[in-house]
Amino acid sequence: MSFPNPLARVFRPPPTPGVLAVFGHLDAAVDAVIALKRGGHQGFTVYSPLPRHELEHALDQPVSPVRMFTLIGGIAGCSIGAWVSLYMSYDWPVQVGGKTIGSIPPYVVIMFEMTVLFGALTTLLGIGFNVLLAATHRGTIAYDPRFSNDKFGIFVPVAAAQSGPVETLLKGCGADEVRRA
Amino acid sequence: MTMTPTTAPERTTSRVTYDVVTRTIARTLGNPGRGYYLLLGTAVGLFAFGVICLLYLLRYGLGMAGYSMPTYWAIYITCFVFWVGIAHSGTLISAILFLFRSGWRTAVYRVAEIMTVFAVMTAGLFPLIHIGRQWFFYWLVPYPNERGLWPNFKSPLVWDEFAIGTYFTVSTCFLIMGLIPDIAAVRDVATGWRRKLYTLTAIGWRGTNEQWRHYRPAYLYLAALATPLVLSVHSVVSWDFAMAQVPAWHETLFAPYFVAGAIYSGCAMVITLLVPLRKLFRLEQLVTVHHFENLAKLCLLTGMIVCYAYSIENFVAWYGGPTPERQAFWYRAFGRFWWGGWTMNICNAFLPWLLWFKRVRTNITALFVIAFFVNLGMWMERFVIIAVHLAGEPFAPFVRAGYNATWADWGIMAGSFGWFFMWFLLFVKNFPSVSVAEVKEELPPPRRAAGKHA
Amino acid sequence: MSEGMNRRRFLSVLGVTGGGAAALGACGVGSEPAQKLIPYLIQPEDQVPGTATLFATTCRECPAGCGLHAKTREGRVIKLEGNRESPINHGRLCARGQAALEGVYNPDRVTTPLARTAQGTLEPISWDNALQRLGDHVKEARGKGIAFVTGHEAGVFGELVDEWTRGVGGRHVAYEPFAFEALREGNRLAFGIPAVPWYGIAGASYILSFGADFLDTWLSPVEYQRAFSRAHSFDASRGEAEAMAKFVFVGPRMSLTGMNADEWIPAAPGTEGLLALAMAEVIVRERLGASVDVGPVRDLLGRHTPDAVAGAVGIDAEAIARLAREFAKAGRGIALAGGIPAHYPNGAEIVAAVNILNYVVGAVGKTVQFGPNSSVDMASSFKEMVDLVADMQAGKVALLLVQGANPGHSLSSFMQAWSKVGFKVCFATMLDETASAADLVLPDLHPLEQWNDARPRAGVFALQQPVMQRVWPDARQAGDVLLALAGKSDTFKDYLQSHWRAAHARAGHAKSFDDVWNEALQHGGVYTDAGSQSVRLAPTAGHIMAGAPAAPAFDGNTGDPVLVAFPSAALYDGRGADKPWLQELPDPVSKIAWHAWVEVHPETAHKWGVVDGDYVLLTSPFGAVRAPVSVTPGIRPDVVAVPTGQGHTALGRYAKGRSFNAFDLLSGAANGYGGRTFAVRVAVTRTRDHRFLASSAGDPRDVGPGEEIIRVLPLARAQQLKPGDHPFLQREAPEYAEPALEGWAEEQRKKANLGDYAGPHPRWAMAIDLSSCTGCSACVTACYAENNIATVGEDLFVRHRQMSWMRIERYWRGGEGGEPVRGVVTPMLCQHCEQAPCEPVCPVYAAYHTPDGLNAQVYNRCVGTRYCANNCAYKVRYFNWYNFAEVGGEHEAWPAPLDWQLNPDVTVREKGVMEKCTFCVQRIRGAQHKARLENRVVHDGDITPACAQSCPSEAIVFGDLHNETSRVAQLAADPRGYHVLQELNTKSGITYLARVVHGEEA
Amino acid sequence: MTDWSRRAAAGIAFVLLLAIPAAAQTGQPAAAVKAPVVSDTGSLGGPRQPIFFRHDIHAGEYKIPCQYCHFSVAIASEPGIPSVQTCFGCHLMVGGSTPAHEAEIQKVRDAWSNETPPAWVRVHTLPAFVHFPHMRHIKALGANACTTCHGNVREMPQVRQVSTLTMGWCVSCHVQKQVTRDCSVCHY
Repeated sequence: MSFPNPLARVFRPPPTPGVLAVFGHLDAAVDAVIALKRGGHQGFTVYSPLPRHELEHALDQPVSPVRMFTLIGGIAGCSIGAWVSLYMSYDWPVQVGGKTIGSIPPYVVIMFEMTVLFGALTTLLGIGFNVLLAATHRGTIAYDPRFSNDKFGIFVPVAAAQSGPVETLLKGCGADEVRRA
Repeated sequence: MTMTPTTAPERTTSRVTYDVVTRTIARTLGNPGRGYYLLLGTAVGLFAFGVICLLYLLRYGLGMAGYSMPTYWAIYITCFVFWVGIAHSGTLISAILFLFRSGWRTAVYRVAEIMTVFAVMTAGLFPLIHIGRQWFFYWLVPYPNERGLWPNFKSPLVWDEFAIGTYFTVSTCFLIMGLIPDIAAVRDVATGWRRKLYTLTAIGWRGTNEQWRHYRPAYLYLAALATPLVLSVHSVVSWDFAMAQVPAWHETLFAPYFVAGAIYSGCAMVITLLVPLRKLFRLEQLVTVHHFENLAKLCLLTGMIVCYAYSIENFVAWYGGPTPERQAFWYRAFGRFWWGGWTMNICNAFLPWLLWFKRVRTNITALFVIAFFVNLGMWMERFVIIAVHLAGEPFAPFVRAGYNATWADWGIMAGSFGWFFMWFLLFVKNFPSVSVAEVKEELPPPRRAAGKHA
Repeated sequence: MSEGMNRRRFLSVLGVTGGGAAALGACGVGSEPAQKLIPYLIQPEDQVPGTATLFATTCRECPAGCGLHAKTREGRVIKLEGNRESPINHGRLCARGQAALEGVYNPDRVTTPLARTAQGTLEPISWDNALQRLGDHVKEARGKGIAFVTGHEAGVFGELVDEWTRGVGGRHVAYEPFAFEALREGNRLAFGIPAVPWYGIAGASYILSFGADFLDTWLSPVEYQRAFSRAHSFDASRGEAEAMAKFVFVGPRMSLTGMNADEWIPAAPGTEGLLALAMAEVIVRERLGASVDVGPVRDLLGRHTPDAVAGAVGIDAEAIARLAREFAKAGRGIALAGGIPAHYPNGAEIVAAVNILNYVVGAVGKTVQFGPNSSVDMASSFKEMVDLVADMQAGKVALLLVQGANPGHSLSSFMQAWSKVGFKVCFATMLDETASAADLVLPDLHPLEQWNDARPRAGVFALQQPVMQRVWPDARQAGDVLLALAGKSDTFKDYLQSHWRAAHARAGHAKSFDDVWNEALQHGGVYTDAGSQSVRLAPTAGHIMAGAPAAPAFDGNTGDPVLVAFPSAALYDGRGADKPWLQELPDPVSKIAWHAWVEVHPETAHKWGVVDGDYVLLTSPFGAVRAPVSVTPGIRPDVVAVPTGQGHTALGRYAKGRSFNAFDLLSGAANGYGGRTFAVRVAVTRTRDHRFLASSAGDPRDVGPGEEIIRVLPLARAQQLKPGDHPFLQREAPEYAEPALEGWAEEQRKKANLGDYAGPHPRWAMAIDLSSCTGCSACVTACYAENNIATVGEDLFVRHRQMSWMRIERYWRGGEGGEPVRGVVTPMLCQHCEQAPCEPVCPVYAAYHTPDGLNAQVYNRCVGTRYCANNCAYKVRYFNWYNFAEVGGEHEAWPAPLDWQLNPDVTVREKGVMEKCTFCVQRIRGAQHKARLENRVVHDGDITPACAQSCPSEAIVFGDLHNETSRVAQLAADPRGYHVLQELNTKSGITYLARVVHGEEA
Repeated sequence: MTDWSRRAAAGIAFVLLLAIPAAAQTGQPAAAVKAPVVSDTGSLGGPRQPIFFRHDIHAGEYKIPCQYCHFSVAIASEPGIPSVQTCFGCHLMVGGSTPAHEAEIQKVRDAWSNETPPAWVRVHTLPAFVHFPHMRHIKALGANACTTCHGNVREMPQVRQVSTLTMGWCVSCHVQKQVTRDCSVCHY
């Protein structure tokens, strides 16, 4: 699935050199993360088959901006719902059952549904956008299929020259294997 | 309403490791054997028959169905409400229980969600089928047109359209969200065309800390949005009836009554689907009796609410109701369609009492049977509320008349079951029907020093 | 139109379903506008395209001879309405009269001459050939016996036939299955005058009917119903005593007429005469009546005291005495004898006895006048027909001509003798039983295409003119053919005119004949008053009812129930059976359409173990039929009743092969007074079979008495009501809350008055007086005719899928615990609610509220969710389950040329859309256009919906509620007024005025 | 002066004579236009009619008011299609000035003598569920308002549909003129 297009940079960024460590044990991976941070390493990537709070604590990353997307989407949806129902009622006024032309109570349903709809869609938008953004910063990095199964992994972007100390550090934390990529 | 301590799975599935989980679930994507294809064939056959009936309906008109004055709504709307109801447990289990952090959901929520999406898909067809000029269904959608006409937002049917549309979209998003990490997991163990498929559908998931960082809150927000949605959708559906002045429809009780009923039937359907699926895909290790018991408890709770709703509406009709209201409920119990009324009472209000007993809750065969009858009963409940109370027509006694369904009714209803199971079976065969990542969350992570908790 | 149809057909053949239909749906399937425009060669000066032209003519559906206005558009007659100037029907018209339209356009009409071939089939031949054959047969049949059978002909055509038959030495029999021999004979017995007098029901203060169904079929139903409602509808302004006449009905079965009675006396069959005599006896004995010479009947009355007859009649003497006193005290009473009793073996005596009652009470000369006699006595007696049949049997008839009659259906012996006749010729519009067996069939013109005249009663000369080009150019009027046979060159029109010219000369008019003629054409005839003649009892009156008072002996073995065959209100003797409107018109009493039934009393049904729809085998000495049971309280337990009119073996697609023919059970022999007996004892055996009755009513077990629909006031209570009273007004909210609620409602209204709704508008509304409405159902057919309502056929009717916008609801009340049985009726149609429940639920605004207060249904916007119908508490919305306009479709409602009757002002609805009463919005818009062109406002009375227009009892009033001076506004304020299901706060636009009944706490 | 042109002239005079009362009733018709000589009828818009009736000659050049032929447009919902008699009334004398015209006019005369009216192809069609009362629109917009919907027929050798006649088109005019938009005015 290689399609030449301007977005290629986004979808398949240039490869980044570095060191990839595979951990069979969660606590080993956690220790490695802590050690790396202490060693002043930035922008290393941690693979895990499932979200683990231990890792999150160790990494303690900033809060995801996705929630802003959700919030804005929700508000937008609500107002669109209100506008649609009210505008369309007054655009061609038609009396039914002696009710007022634009009556709010029934339209609350519309507003609510639109809130949820837009909220959900913008949330998806948010996650996609952010993940993609992160990927472009990171570039293409090494990966191991086992990371989606039962292994944890850490990739540290370093030039081949300075990779030695990193490898020893990772080994020291108990990586099952460490290889250069 | 946390059903069980989160350590429970560790107790019940102690020998299960991450690897076992991945392998077990990956195996479900292999050849499931003749039984599966038999089921699939039946489903497709039913669907085809339904399509033929539908073509007749379109060509000759709704007269092919059994409608007759004053029963203007019948089987099709019954099926609509039935399927929407089925669709409810899915999002309930995946969203509400997620917010409640009840761990047992992880093993079953995927099946529930798949069921949800396809059930809504099925339900959505019926309003289109049952209208007189099906080819103009899009007039209900507010799109700018040359005539300058808009739909009537005061009509519960338009609310319905919005509610169902939203629910379908959101529950689909929810399903896909949950699927992505799992597809990635099976991608990495799959081969051949499946690998290609999963590579494509996993849209580059690798479980990096960045991805998880955005994924988890997003999932949470979706759950937060989906939770009121679940409660709203069937409320809106119930208002299709409650907003009308037909006696036995015009009840403030309807929204909670219908939501409870929906979850009730939904859970029953989950059990109905999970029991054979568990056998078919040999998921005994992941989906245990413990999960069924919790589903049963959910059934019990909602069943009790339904039971309460029945008794209250009858009581109110007797106690405060104006004559037509009383007439309507008398007609339900002793009128021409008494059998319908009693079927729903027995299956929905009396049967769940069995679930008070742990021996029943933990007996899968018993659960399967009860679930089946609950499904039957819930279908009948909708039929009674819709067709029977219309036939009973308390306001205009002169037109009170019977109702006889025709082959077109049954054919299209059968078709809807075929349609649902066709998609369901195809999906569970080709995508992880149990969440890989989340089941793992319930397992003790591998540690160097076993037993030492981080 | 045809083009569109063909395309649609093609598409559906291609199997294009939704999509194809969509394309067509969008352009109004059913009546697509013509794609070719064919102009006139010469523009008829009396026609403006898009505007209706009225022609005055005369109705020939029954002997009453009502005046018609035929409404034509672009040269096609599209609706029949009453002629306001006619002294018979005063602009009103019954269902049968309106359905004459479907006689002209019937798809099964005879279009060319047909001749019997050697193989015995009927094959088309040319007119020359046909006339040739006919001429030859007339020649050779001279002297060997020639007979001409027509229907009742009270006009010039009858005279022509007489003349012709005289010329060829034949005889003319005017055959009516329901002739009135008994009336003629009864009057001869009583007064020595064999005539049918004029009955002034309108002026009566006490109406006593001995079986005379003057609201269903008797003599002149429309005239009598109008008169009846004048006398019997409640009108406080007439003062205490006169407010409302009392109506007592005596008869074995509660007919439509009986249903409207304040008191129903189910006397034993055949004892009505005894009852009448006993009442007369009381009146004479107590000197309550007029001072008249009762010499001739003194000892007759002496023999018939209440005590003497009570046993035979089956009601106690006190009741008889009470009736007699009421009757006499009422002052202007009238007693009528007819219907079934007049067809008993002793029918003539019953009529005579009732005449005596009239005489002693002093009604004769007042409410009963001889002079303006009805012309029904111009029909031959049944005896003449029987004699003819005998001659046919004996081979004494070489040539038989039949026109306008169908003895083949009503008289089986006639068809048995048929084969003995040398040559049989039928002038026919339809291939009925008689015509389809003829040797030569000549396509006749339908009365609406004919020149002719009629004399409904002395002094009334009604003209009949063609109201449109003949539908089938190859058809010829029987009159023309006869004249041609006689070798005359002139047409029947000339013949007619010559007669009128002669009459004109005799009368010695001031005006020239042409003026008179043209005026007659305009006004539908010449209307004069015939003076009344005074009569006195004839000696023969004393000799009736010899022997001990007892019921007459009926054929069949004693002990069996007596079966009475009554003329169906819709199909009459069967001549209406070929008209879908009449077939689909629910019988006013049984509410059954499309098939015949046998009425059984609940007790009897229980005894026999039968329920609605069970088939029973009815065996009389003369024949047997299988009939589905309809259980009804309105009949004596020892009597069963069947309607005539069904069971045709021919007469086109709508009539053929429907249930059974009641005539098969009846004797073919003439009785004492030369009439036919319509009562016979039958053996009843239950069969295994069952069917669902095609009834517009729901399941009787569920229907109930309909108290919340029809309100009834006892007379005393109604008279106490003052203007401003509202006995039926229900308060949902307490007094003190009213202002608040009103304010809130006002606020709502303000908020809703945007766009078209701003400013003053009319509020169209209707008032229906249930004390006038008899349930005759003329309005139902009027609605079908005006609004292009599809007839759905028997199968769909059984499934309650009929689309009758206007339905007549009939509820039974009483019956249990000895309390009297009463049938109450009300028209039920869209109430055009101000706060209509059906509107807000429509997702596409197809059901919405117009500025002028109509509850509109936009067919082309409707997607057919049917939510509106669910939410309508009155259940007056109807759904198009199929495409009833599909040419060649299974459910096609208007097979050509029946589609010519469609009203071009009303959309033909497509499958899958909801439809309902529109208050005849097309007429409202028409009136508004007219007013606008004349730069004026619409006046009260400019708009009359079809139902109101046809209503013979003038029970329906339509108008603008916002105009205080309008009649409807005044009626809406009437104390008797109420809204159905008012508690739902729908603010319905129809005000019903409660029915009022004599005595009874109601 | 040829025999034909004389007859044509006589015809014109006759037509105008007839037109005067109608003209009086409809107000002053629009300025005269010279109808073009149509050589290639294939290029004209609108459907081909059985007789090549030239509105541009009759209504345009000779200023015959619309209502002379469409006689009921001001009093009825239908505009009225002229009967063959109406055509023949003039074409009894008017025989046409060119061979082409003669040929077409001959068709009219044949139609009259054979009593076979021409089957005009319908140009403006509304679905059956729409009721369009012509007289109300003439009343409101005046006798020369035909062009509002039908375009300037006076300049059309062959009539073609110029307006969409869709609901939106009707409604836009109703909105602009601030007259009713109520559905049941047209749909019943």
